[in-house]
Amino acid sequence: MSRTFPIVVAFVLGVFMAVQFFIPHPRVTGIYNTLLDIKQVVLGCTFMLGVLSLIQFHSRRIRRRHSGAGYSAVALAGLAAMVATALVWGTEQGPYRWMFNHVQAPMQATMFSLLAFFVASAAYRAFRVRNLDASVLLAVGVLVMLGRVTVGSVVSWEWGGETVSLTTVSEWFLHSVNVAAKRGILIGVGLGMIATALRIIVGLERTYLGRD
Amino acid sequence: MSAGAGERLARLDRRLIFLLMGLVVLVPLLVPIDLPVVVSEETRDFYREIESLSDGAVLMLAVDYEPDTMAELDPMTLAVLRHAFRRGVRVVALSLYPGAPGIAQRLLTRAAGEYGMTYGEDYVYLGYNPDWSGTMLRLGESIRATYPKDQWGTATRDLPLMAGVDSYEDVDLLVSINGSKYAEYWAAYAQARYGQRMVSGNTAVMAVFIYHYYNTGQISGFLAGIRGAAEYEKLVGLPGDGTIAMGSQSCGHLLIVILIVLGNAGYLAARRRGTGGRA
Amino acid sequence: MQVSTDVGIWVGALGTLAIFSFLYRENPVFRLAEHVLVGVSAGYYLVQYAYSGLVKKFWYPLTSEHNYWLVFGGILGAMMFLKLNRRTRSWGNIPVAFYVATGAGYLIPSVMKSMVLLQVEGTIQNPFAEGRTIGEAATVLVILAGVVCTLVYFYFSARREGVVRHVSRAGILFLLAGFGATFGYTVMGRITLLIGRFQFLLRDWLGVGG
Amino acid sequence: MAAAHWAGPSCAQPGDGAPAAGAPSFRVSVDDSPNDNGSALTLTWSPAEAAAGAVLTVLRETAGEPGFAPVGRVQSGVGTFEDTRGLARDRRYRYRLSWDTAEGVRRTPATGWISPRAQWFDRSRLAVAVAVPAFSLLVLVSILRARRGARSSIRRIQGLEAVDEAIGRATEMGKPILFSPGIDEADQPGTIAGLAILGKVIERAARSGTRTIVPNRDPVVMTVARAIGQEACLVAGRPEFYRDEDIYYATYSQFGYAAAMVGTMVRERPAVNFFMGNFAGEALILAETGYTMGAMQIAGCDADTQLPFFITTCDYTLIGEELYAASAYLSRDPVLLGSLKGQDLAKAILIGLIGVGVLLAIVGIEIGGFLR
Repeated sequence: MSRTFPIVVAFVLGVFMAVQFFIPHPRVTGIYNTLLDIKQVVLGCTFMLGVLSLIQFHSRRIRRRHSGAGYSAVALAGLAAMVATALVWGTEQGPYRWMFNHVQAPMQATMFSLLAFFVASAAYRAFRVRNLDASVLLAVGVLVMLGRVTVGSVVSWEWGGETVSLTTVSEWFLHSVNVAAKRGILIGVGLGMIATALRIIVGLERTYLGRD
Repeated sequence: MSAGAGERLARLDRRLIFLLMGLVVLVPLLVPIDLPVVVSEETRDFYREIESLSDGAVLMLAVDYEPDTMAELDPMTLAVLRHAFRRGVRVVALSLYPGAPGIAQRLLTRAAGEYGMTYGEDYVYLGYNPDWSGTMLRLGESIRATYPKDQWGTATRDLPLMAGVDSYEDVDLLVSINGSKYAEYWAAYAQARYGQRMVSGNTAVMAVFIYHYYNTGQISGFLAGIRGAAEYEKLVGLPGDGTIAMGSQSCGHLLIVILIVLGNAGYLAARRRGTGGRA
Repeated sequence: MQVSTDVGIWVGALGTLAIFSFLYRENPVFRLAEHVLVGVSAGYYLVQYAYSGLVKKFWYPLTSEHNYWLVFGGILGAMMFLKLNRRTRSWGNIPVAFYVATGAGYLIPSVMKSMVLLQVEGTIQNPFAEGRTIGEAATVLVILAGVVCTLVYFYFSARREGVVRHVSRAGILFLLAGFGATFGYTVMGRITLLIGRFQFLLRDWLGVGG
Repeated sequence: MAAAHWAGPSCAQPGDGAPAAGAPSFRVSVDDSPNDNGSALTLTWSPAEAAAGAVLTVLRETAGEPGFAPVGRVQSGVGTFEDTRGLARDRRYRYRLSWDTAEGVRRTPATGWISPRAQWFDRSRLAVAVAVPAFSLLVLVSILRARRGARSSIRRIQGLEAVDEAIGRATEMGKPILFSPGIDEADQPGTIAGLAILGKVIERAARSGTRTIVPNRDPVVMTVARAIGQEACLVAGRPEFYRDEDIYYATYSQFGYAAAMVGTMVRERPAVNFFMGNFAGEALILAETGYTMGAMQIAGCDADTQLPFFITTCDYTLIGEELYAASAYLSRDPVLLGSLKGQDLAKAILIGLIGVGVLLAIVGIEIGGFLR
């Protein structure tokens, strides 16, 4: 029962959600809207589950006096502080908002900005004329890179009576070769996604349920 | 070039690269370089879509990004808000990222202050809603049911602006400012399903993927990264952070190209020696 | 130069520098920043989801709009916790099935339309249509050839022999050219992120520059 | 063109003073808007006959309520107007249009009474309605055939050949494996595909006694990953090897998650990093850090945005649909192989469709519109 029931649930809901796409009638859209609302409530609950795991993970480290126990204590303190301040002062002002603006936001943004450095070192290392494949990557990469900045629109020449610049050539690549590759990937991924979703609905894909 | 030097050029310490990168981005911020801005077609289309909205039209602005992409997207959001408020367009803002409300509030308050706009009448902020894909679809049925309350806990039905606005049908233009695949999903859900007209402002990395939606007309115009923001700022006539950033951009790009050239020169020199003189 | 006296700006600046220190090497300051970020952000999202999912979308519509269907949401959400115990774990699969299957269901037609059919439609174009310049015709032909070659590359059940081998080879070159374009295009965005952080340090913290 | 001259306001006869005056006006018809939920009515008129250049006011009367009231304005040349304002399926409505001329306000005669209707099928989605069942059938039939023993080969996928080598390397070095199932939610197929690979990796690693660490960004994905890990250890014959603490939730924050991942890489020094699922901006941070730590890296990603970064920094990369083919490849499960065969057939059909479509387009027959 506990094994087949989820499969039945998946089938009924999956088929309904797929079919409702074609039915504008309010009787159907009503059910559909209710299901979406219910899904949002479920999602809200799952976050507690994640945080429980986080607490377990770090408190175990502290209990076992793991070498990173002090850091784990910091992580738990941060978590507790956010929840406590939100409960006392609310989320729109007070320490909760302050911590978001002055602790979380700058660090998240800085983490992301590391990419400016990494993109330089990755390009330096990977863009070598090793073979045809690597050279294609290199040539188009450099061309587009130059085309995206002011230098690209300044470097220009006459071709067939028209002014062509690095920017126009790089835009041509973006509009043609790039579109073709992306479209090929998109169609393939789309079919892969639909096939996976289909297997889930008919109960042939049970990875997400584990075994028992 | 001696092979030893070639070897060294081909294997620069990554920390040296990091240092150089930091410097070429930093210096132009201290000593600004004035560079011309050439407006691209997709930016012009983006501008045209908002410019064609009449006084009192409704623009739905999805502020779909978190602090990590603020540098690239804030200039766009701000320019869109200024452009809209200047034309008397009403703005219904919302977010599908939980980290977005702080950003949206800050920018809305700032732009509304500049143009003397009233909350609830000229603009509203509905806040964050979980389940992004479900929300995109649900908005097509009823905005008020999707967002029973706005960000500040006021019932949506009590907001004067929302009295006549309850689904995509009442929205003249959807603007999604995002640093993720959300523009593509807005196109799939709001545009393909409900026929909502839309434009998007994207980080440079995501913009590559918008081209084919732009080609098929699903997205009517878009801004690509900070350069798109600078172009749009030029069209709107309000130069901001997008314009300032272009100097560092150019230097950073040149550095990477120079690094690639050096790396290849070193690589070829080392290989020539390694393979006994074959080029 | 007017260094900020705002505690918040200082905290943000120190956090920024702590993360940047990772570029040199991993160190205790970065490690501290990492754990602060993990803890604070987990708390932030917990509160956001609890508020929007449980208060805004559950409690409020349930009590003031009497939308009793949402009780099912509450029950399913609570059942998620059965996942924590080994004996009850399988009952926790019901909300997971609900969650995954509703997503899978509405994804099928939407993806079929936007990722498959519209992309195919966009590819079917007459390269020699009236009024096209040579450049435009070339673009159409390149897209056409590229899409077909890439699709052949993704053909899994054929052995790569003869024509298929060559076409699929062309496919991978198209993919690589596309990746090169993405890479080159992305650099701009990445540098922008750094500009944002530097502007924060310079303008907001140290009070230098415009 | 002649009609346009005829319909100009200059040809209009003077009004007779009654409110409905303004003839010769033009005929307006009203119909239920197709393919909707019964909340719209569409008015149409011939722009050629209508008052050229005039702005028309659309007036509506609801049965049982007094008089006509304006519901919208439209240029006469548009020829159509869709009324979507507060219509109910159980009420009846009728319309007329009015416009200003030098001689005063003119109006068309009222239309007949009508109620909006809701449809049970949206015909504008016919193409999808054909494509979805057709593709489903193709996939399901291929699965059935594969289950009955139809042989199906699968081309080599380099990145997957390397999985065993990678696990062997970790075992040899006595170091753990780090696996990220991406940053997307559990209902996204890319995540499911990544999790299917996770099962195979844990199973093989458990056999040789190697730990697999799985930090998660999404809590539902974490619970699913735990169930999968437990099962994989069971299949490997080492149920005692499974530990909840190796599969944990880091944080939902994208870059908080990235920080936790690179922190783990630096401290645990995994021999192999797997990145399988949907990734965004953090991809290069993860892969570049892994590269500097000297780990072997295998990535699989369905987000074309991040593929360039994985390709330049990882040893092997599964591109787009290859991620979905991976579990079939690793398990040789007939269901998955059959499904893959179905996807391949669909691609062949699409290539054929594109070919025929372009040839037809060249001779002037457009079929693209049918796909909308």
